Amino acid sequence: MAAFITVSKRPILGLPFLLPSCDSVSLELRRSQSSYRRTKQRLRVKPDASFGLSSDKTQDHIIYNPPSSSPSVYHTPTKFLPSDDIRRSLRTDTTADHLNTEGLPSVLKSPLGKKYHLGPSDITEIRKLRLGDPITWSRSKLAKRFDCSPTFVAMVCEAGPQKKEIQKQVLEAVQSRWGAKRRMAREDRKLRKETWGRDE
Amino acid sequence: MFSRSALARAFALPLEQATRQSLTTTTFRACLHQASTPSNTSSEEPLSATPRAQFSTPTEQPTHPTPTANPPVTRADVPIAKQPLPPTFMTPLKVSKSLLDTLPLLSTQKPHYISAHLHDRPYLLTEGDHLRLPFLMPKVKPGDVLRFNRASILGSRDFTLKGAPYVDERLFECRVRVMGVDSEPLRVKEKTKRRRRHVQKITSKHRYTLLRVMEVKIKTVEELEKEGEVVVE
Amino acid sequence: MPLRGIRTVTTARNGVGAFILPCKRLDFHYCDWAGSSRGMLAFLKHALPKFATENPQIEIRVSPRPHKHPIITGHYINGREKSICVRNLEPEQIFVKANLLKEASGEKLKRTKKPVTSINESVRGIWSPYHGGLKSV
Amino acid sequence: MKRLQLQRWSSSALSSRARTGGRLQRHLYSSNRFQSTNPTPLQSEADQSFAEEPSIPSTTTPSPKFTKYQLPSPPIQAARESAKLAALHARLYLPSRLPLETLARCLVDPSADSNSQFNNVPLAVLGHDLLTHYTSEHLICTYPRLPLTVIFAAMFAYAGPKTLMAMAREWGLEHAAAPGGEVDPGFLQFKRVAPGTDTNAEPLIGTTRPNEDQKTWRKSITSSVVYDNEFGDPDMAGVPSSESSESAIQTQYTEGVTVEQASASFVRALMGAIYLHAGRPAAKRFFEQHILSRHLEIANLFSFNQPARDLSRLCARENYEPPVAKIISETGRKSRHPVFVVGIFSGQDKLGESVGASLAEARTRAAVAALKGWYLYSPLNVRVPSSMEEKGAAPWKPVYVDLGEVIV
Repeated sequence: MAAFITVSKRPILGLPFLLPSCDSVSLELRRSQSSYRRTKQRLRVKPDASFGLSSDKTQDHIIYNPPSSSPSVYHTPTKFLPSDDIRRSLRTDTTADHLNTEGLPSVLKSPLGKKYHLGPSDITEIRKLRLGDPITWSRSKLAKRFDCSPTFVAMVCEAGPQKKEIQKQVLEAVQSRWGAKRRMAREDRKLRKETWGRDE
Repeated sequence: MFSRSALARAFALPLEQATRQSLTTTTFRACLHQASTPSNTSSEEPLSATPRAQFSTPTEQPTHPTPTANPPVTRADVPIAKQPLPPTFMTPLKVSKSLLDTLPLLSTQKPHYISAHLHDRPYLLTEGDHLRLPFLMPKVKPGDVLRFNRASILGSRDFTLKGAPYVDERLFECRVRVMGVDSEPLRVKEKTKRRRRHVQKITSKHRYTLLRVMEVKIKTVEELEKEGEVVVE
Repeated sequence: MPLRGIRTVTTARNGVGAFILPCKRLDFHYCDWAGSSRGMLAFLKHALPKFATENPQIEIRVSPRPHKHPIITGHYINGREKSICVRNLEPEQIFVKANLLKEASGEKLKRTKKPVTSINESVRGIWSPYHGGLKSV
Repeated sequence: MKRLQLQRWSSSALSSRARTGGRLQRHLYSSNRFQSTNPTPLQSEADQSFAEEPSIPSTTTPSPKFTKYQLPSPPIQAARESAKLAALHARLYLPSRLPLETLARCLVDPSADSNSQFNNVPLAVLGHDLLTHYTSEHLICTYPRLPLTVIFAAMFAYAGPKTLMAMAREWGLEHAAAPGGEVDPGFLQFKRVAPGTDTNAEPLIGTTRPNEDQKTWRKSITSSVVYDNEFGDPDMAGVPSSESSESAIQTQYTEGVTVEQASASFVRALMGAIYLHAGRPAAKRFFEQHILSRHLEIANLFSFNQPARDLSRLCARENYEPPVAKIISETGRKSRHPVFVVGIFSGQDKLGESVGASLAEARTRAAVAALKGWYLYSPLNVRVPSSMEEKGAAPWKPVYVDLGEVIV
């Protein structure tokens, strides 16, 4: 679908101060003009040319002009449409965004690769170590030794009750040193995080 | 204005494409259909405000005798673009092939908006919007249903149906309901003349019609086929 | 619980489905003795029955208000009310005033500049500089 | 203090209780009533019998003068004389087959009149079932993938008591200060709760859930399908009536109800009355025009806890490639106001996209957008099963049924 090639009403040559390399002498020789308003006016983004009247068309016609805005949740991604939905076939060619997904950087620093290399014997080993000597074998140490993530260690086993008690006391000791400002800032951060899931 | 029920039926029919071509430079007049049939008691249609003027699909209209026999009442002081035009459907709707191909893309993508024109003024509307016209619409009562039949743009998120300059009214349906009459607070303008110790106070208090958009719908290809459209290049 | 539903209330859109006339009650007050009520008395005797039958959705109350000017008060579904003093008016003028109260929305009079108010989400979204084709200024 | 204490000059002239004040008022009083849409409605035989059935007096009637003040709710004859009632009937465009007497009965809450032959409980039960049936079928057919908690929330938004109270207010319904036989039947008759009563602390007894006394037990969402009502609240109604629950309900009624409960029961009773008098199509139309036409932004009902985990489970269930978050564009990474646009991709396809002030926020929001994209799928040309009840309906095509929500 052809979006119309826009012909700007003002050619760029009419805006000498917007050109990168401009002949300053010729500008100084010109009559002075109050330029702030004009500059603002010319820098203002004009409405898309597809919204103007197209004089070459004599019939009603449909154009494809996706908006410059973040996508709406009410428009189901094509991958999520059921196979018998008619929109799946309609959306094939024209409306696919040609985004080069390969070149985009990932959010996470290290690529997320799951290895699934630990067996049941390893897991019993982890449990035994953690229950036996929780001070030495912390989550990070276990993770390093078994080459897995600390989250996986937490999923597999729980710390013993004494270790939990110690950890609780440490946390209380740390929190007791917080003042009102830090406490409030922490609470605010927590509340802000909750709004992410509500998409506010 | 055209009067009442006799003409209402004939004028419910929008203007045809052929005359549109010739009239492009001269007449494009917004049609404000309102037929004030006497409000009968709603015995057959309870649970709803009696729609006193409601036109559904225009093709269901019978073959009216000669719509051109009723020339539009033109007034010299009103610009030609703002005058209403009795629509005439002598020929079926003509749509281009490309429009038919892309119409499913537009009609399956909801919601829709419409840039409806009334007295040559555009209003960007979606379903459920509240519209306060900048004038008092005559001869309407609260509860009436009007159909807007002049639009320059209809669209969804990604697609836009553009008219040249107006979309044929058989391609869409936009209905609004009259909610009542509102007025602005009293305005007082103080006028003074020189060397005259007198202040003249001019007051004005305009009244406006309130509308509510009931539906904005773009017809699908199947509905157009049912109404008998003609595909042209 | 991984996902919770948030409880809200739907917003009314009077007129989209059913239409409820905003004016729910009209009070007519008159005085038997005073001369400023003469037009009101004539209106109540002759025009009010017809007005009432034409507008069955409005409750009509008539009551005396001795030694005062006649007034009409409209009560609206948003809880507000509007009063108009109709002293020394002719029955036809009172009819116009009653019609005005009938058609009013009940809202406080405000000067608005935008004709359209919408509670819908924007169809094409809110413009953002990070989306769409970049424009070369 | 009952409605006897009227506003001084605005007693309803058209009602029978009007004091004969001036000449004009007498004149009006002697003339016909103009406020009823149809003073003699065309009633079928069945309707008449229905309307007259409750009028069988249970007690002896010595004289109407005395009984009027002794009755707990307005007598049936008063319905014809109330201007308020007739105006309400006309304002809602109710069918003329629905008589004013039934409308008056809809306005009597059980807290005002505990006799179920005169109050709106039977109608409200029917109306509540109809409302929730139509709402749930609309929600499930329009958004077949909605998770259950969101369906509960949407049901509450469409047909919950708060919405019904708002509707009753928008219909111009007024409340009686206290119920009684002498009150205009156009008012909503209910007994108010005493001031200072804690409305939230309700004793949850007599619900259908077993082991209801165990407050600390976890209540799963699946069990709420079975035991709870249509809004996900503890169900009080479905219990087989026993001695204790009966007495509990009785005490609840004598204690009074809130405006919200009374208004909601009125709207439900009206729905049931329309169904009984005018039939199923009229009830369906009433529902569509008054409830379905209201505005609800259904995407705002979701509250995710761990959207990224849910999304990866979803992709694993549907055999998609695992989702990967990638930065589409960004600005001001080292500044005070960074903006990141992060998209979630599964293979080559973009599932969701969002903007955030940190990478974690943008990623979470993008996952929420992707999940909403999944859950808010809506098929084209939605039809509900009850549309088959119309005459000349097209043959039924099965609607889309989803596997269900993601279980983590």
